[in-house]
Amino acid sequence: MSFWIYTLVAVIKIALMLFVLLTAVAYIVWLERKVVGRIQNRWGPTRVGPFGLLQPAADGIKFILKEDLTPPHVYKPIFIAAPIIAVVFALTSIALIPFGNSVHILGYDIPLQITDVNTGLLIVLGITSMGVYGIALAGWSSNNKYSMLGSLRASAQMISYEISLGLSLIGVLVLAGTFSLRDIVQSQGGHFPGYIPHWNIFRGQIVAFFIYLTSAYAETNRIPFDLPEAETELVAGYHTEYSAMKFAMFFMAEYANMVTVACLATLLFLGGWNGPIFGPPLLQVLLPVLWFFLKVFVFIFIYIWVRGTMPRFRYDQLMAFGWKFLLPLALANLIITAFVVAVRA
Amino acid sequence: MVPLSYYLVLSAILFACGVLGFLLKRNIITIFMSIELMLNGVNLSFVAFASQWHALSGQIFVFFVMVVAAAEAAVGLAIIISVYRTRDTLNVDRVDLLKL
Amino acid sequence: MHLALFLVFGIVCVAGAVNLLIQSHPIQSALSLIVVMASLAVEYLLLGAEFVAAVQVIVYAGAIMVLFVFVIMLLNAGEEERSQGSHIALLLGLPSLLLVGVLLAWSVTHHATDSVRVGSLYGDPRTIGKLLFTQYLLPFEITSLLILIAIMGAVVLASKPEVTPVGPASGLTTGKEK
Amino acid sequence: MNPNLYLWMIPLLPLTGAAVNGLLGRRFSKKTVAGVALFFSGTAFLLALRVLLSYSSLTLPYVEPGISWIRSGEFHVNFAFYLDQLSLLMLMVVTGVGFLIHIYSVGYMWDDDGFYRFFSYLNLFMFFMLMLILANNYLVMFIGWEGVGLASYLLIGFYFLKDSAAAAGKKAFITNRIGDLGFLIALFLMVQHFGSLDFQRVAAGVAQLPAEVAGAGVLTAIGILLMVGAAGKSAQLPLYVWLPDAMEGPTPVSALIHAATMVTAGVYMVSRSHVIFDKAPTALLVVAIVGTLTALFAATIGIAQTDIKKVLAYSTVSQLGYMFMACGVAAYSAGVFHLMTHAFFKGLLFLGSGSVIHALSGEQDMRQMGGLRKKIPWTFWTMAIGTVAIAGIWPLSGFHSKDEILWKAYSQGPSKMIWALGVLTAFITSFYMFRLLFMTFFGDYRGSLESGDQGHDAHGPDLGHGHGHGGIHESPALMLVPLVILAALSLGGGYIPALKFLAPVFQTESSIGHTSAIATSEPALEESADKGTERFLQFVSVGVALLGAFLAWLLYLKSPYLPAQIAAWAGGLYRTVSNKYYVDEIYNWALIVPLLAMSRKWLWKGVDQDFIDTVINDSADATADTGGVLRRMQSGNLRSYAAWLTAGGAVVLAYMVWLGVH
Repeated sequence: MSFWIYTLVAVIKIALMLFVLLTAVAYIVWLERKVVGRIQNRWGPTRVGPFGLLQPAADGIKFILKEDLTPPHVYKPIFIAAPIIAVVFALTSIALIPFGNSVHILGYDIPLQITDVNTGLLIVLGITSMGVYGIALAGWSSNNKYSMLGSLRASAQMISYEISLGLSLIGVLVLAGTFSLRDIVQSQGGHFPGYIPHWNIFRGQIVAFFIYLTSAYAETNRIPFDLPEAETELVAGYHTEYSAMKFAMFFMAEYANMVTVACLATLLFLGGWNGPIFGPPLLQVLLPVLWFFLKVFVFIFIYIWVRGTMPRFRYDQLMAFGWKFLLPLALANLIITAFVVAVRA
Repeated sequence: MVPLSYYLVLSAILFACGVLGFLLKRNIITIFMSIELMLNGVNLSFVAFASQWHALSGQIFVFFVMVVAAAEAAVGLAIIISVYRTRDTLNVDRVDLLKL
Repeated sequence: MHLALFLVFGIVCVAGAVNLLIQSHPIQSALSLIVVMASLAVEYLLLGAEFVAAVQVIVYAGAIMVLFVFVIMLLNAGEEERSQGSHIALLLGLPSLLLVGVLLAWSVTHHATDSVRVGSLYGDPRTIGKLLFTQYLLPFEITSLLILIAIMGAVVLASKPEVTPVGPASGLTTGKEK
Repeated sequence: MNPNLYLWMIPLLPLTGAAVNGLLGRRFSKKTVAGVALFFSGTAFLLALRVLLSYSSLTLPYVEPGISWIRSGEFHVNFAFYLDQLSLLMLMVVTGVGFLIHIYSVGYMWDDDGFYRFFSYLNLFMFFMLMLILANNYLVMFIGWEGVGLASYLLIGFYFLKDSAAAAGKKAFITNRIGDLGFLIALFLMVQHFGSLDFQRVAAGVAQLPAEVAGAGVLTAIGILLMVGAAGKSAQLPLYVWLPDAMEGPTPVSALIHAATMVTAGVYMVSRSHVIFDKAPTALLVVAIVGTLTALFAATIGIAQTDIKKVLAYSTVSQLGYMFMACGVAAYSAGVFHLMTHAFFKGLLFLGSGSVIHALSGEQDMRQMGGLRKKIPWTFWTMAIGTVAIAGIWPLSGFHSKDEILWKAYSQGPSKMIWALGVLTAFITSFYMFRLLFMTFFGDYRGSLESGDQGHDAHGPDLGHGHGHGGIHESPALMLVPLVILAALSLGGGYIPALKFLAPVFQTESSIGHTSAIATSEPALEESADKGTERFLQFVSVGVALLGAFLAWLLYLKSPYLPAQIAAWAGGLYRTVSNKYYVDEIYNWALIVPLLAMSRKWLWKGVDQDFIDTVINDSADATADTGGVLRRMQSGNLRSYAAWLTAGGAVVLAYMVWLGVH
């Protein structure tokens, strides 16, 4: 493929990917409010459109139209930069995630992935670790005690859980033997006798899966670990001073992170787009993508479900749990998997 | 094709900026950061030479530099915090009392 | 193509470094340092050292600089005082700066070493990992020990002393009250 | 085989005596102190006597090996004892006269408060003198040599409350030390050339060397240096100044040390090392010249002295000059013979003068005496015998020994001049001795003591020594007995066959036959054809002695006013002579003043003050200054540290680049 065609395909893929991601983000918000509502025995948004389906659009318009004020005593340059940083890093990590097998159109074999880098997982980790700056700077630049305290707690929490996240992934890497996400998914094809698919979750990585899940919740500041913007204690945490559009950006960054983490989970543990494929060639192309989205939806549902039921951690419990329980567990899991692989090899 | 000397010049510039920051700046943390900058300059030349002489040991060495930098940053910042606690200032010129 | 990329990120790098000097508030210089490190990661990629680039981003930009930003926020010291220090620095500094510049220019023009084939040395994680855990095992173990000691040192130094400190401690603490 | 002579017992006894008296004397009563001193010196004398009596069964020289002292490489020295005729004779003189003087001093020092101290010093002196005589090698002799010097210092300075006594003690010790320096250098040369200091080894070593007729050479050097040592100890010309001042000590001390024993140590040492001198004629010539000149010089001073002990001191110096003249002409046996006789009559004269002073309760100036003949007859008669003996008049011992020396000087001496000066000195000696006798004992009493006992004469106060009990009276028996014995010895001393007794000691050298006129051995000389000339010379010397006596009688008895006239007429000459030719003043001016000035101006001010102090102070300042400079660097300013750090780094970098380029 010549250079130009490659760029054209890339642009199309990027546009498609962004559109899907942003609408997904919006509708996850809607889904979350509906499910939490149902959990709390109430309906959730129903007014705007059938079953409240247009609620996200309404919110979006609200955020755009509201007055976006920047308080005078803030540290202006960084106050504005913080949400941008948060959103940028949240969205870039989506680029590396393969959501389907390759497709033949007009004789070209186009992989359903924006870019395939052989150290893909590493770069995703890098980008998530850079995401901390958005929140840290936001809290600090808005120059008030609550947001400052919130941002300190958020950055401390994210750094500590990043380590256990990384360690839990290594188990999968040891099995897959490569950093490239596409290869990891392909290594999970096929199935054991008795129709148990080769997903990593069944190949001894069950513990790693749960470690990954908990540290993912901490990474995205979701309910059990959403201390930074805990309404009851720190008003709104690090984005107290932010209004309309900037606030929306933080919101978007958070949910984008959730989607990324969910995709990663499916890729690494639930075998990505692997699933029973049957029917005509067009269907065979679409089914893997369908399987992938189905699994992602399961994860997001679990997210919302946990949000509705779990109480919030106290801060020192949170840190102690991260360092004293999760980290050793991840190390143990790593050692066992390495041991097993070494024995089998 | 990028000639090696370009990389060396770049690392030299980084190193020079690090040295200048080390000498001119008055805030202890900024001095600390300029040291990190110097280390990064050195890392760049390491990797450049590694790729020129086809020896991976250059890159390995970058890891060790990073580890040391991390350790140094940790301890250094701890010291800065304790200095701030006792002297209530981060200005280097103020911190010149030769006794505790 | 590579030259273009190199020049772009080289310039970004130098700009970040100079910005670190110029800025008066430490947070600004911290951010400019992060920019420098990110652009350096790209430079490493240009040189084919992928693993090093990734680690640079994760460890340097992601962890160490977060530590710096963290401490800057914690101490909240504010702007650097502009002391009208002695002009000796200028008298001494400028000529030496010029000298270094001339030296660099001379070395670039005269000693144009052979060019570097980008990607010629492929520093992928597998080979680096193998090398690291065989030939460089001893330094690896020693650095791990070093890190351990650094952690302990940091904890001891930064922990809040039982007796109230001499100066008025800043209101904010790391939350780990004893 | 020689019976065990217990030679080491002889010196040990006086040492124990000195220790007992010295340490416990304070608690003893005077009687016990005297008893202890006499007992130990007496037993030493008896042991010496036992050795003499068993002389016939001895085969001399007899060496008694003692404990080893120094053993470094092949140079060995041990405390061994050596006995031959010469040391036996000296042993008899020292122990005999020493014992007599002990008895005498018990009486003389009875009223003195430092009684026990005096006797412990006296015994100590006896110990060192015996060590000196009985030593088997020069180093042990040197111990005795030094010890004797020490004892003389202690005894001269006995009345230490008197400044003049203390100064005299110091003077004696220092002059002796100057002499000892020569002696030491001689010892060093001997060790270097002969590898040992034993008398036999040295003699054997010398035997192999050729006679140094040309004058230069090792033996001459050793000889002259030994002579310097002897001059220091036996008060010869250049270093005699300490002896007249030594009269500050109590009289028995002068008698024992400055007449009989210590001063003769030099003569003994020269005769003991006759082997060296025989091979070095020039050294021998030096000895002769020094001896003769000292004899004449001291005699002339003796004429003008008024203090009785000073006269005797100068007469001792001149008699010692005689002995060295004898040694100078290689008549060692004659010298030693004269030494013995001199010990007798000079000891007698000193003790006599002691009893005279005792009688006049401290009066020493002859001009205050006169006509004591009737008052102290015993002292008078014994001193008369002594005077006649020293003058050298025929039957007494003085004549025999002095005449023997003059004859040897005439026959063996390098030139007749020595004999002529010898005769002249003999004339002057008899003159001043009879002058002393007539002024003290004849004529009428010029003193003030006679008019009852109003305390001793103010003039010439002798602090510890005046006993104003009653007018002029004869000394107690305890003092007179030694006088009588010594008088008897002076009478009969001449007939002791010393010459034949000593012949074997000096026998060896004559058989070697050195070239000068002294080639013939002494016994061979007796049968020489010119017996007649010897007889003639004897008449000449007796005549001269009688002439001196007559002149003294003429001047001091017949017409006492004459001496004053002569003194006035002589004027300047008389004054210089009576002032001892101003020798002390010359020494003071020539040596002492410049020495003090040099040390004060140059050494103290120049070297110590300017050089050493400034060096130390400057280095201290230098370090302080550099410290100051460095201190400024440790200012605590972190950024200056950073600057220095970078500068250092830059320098290292530049050096690396420069290294790389070359």
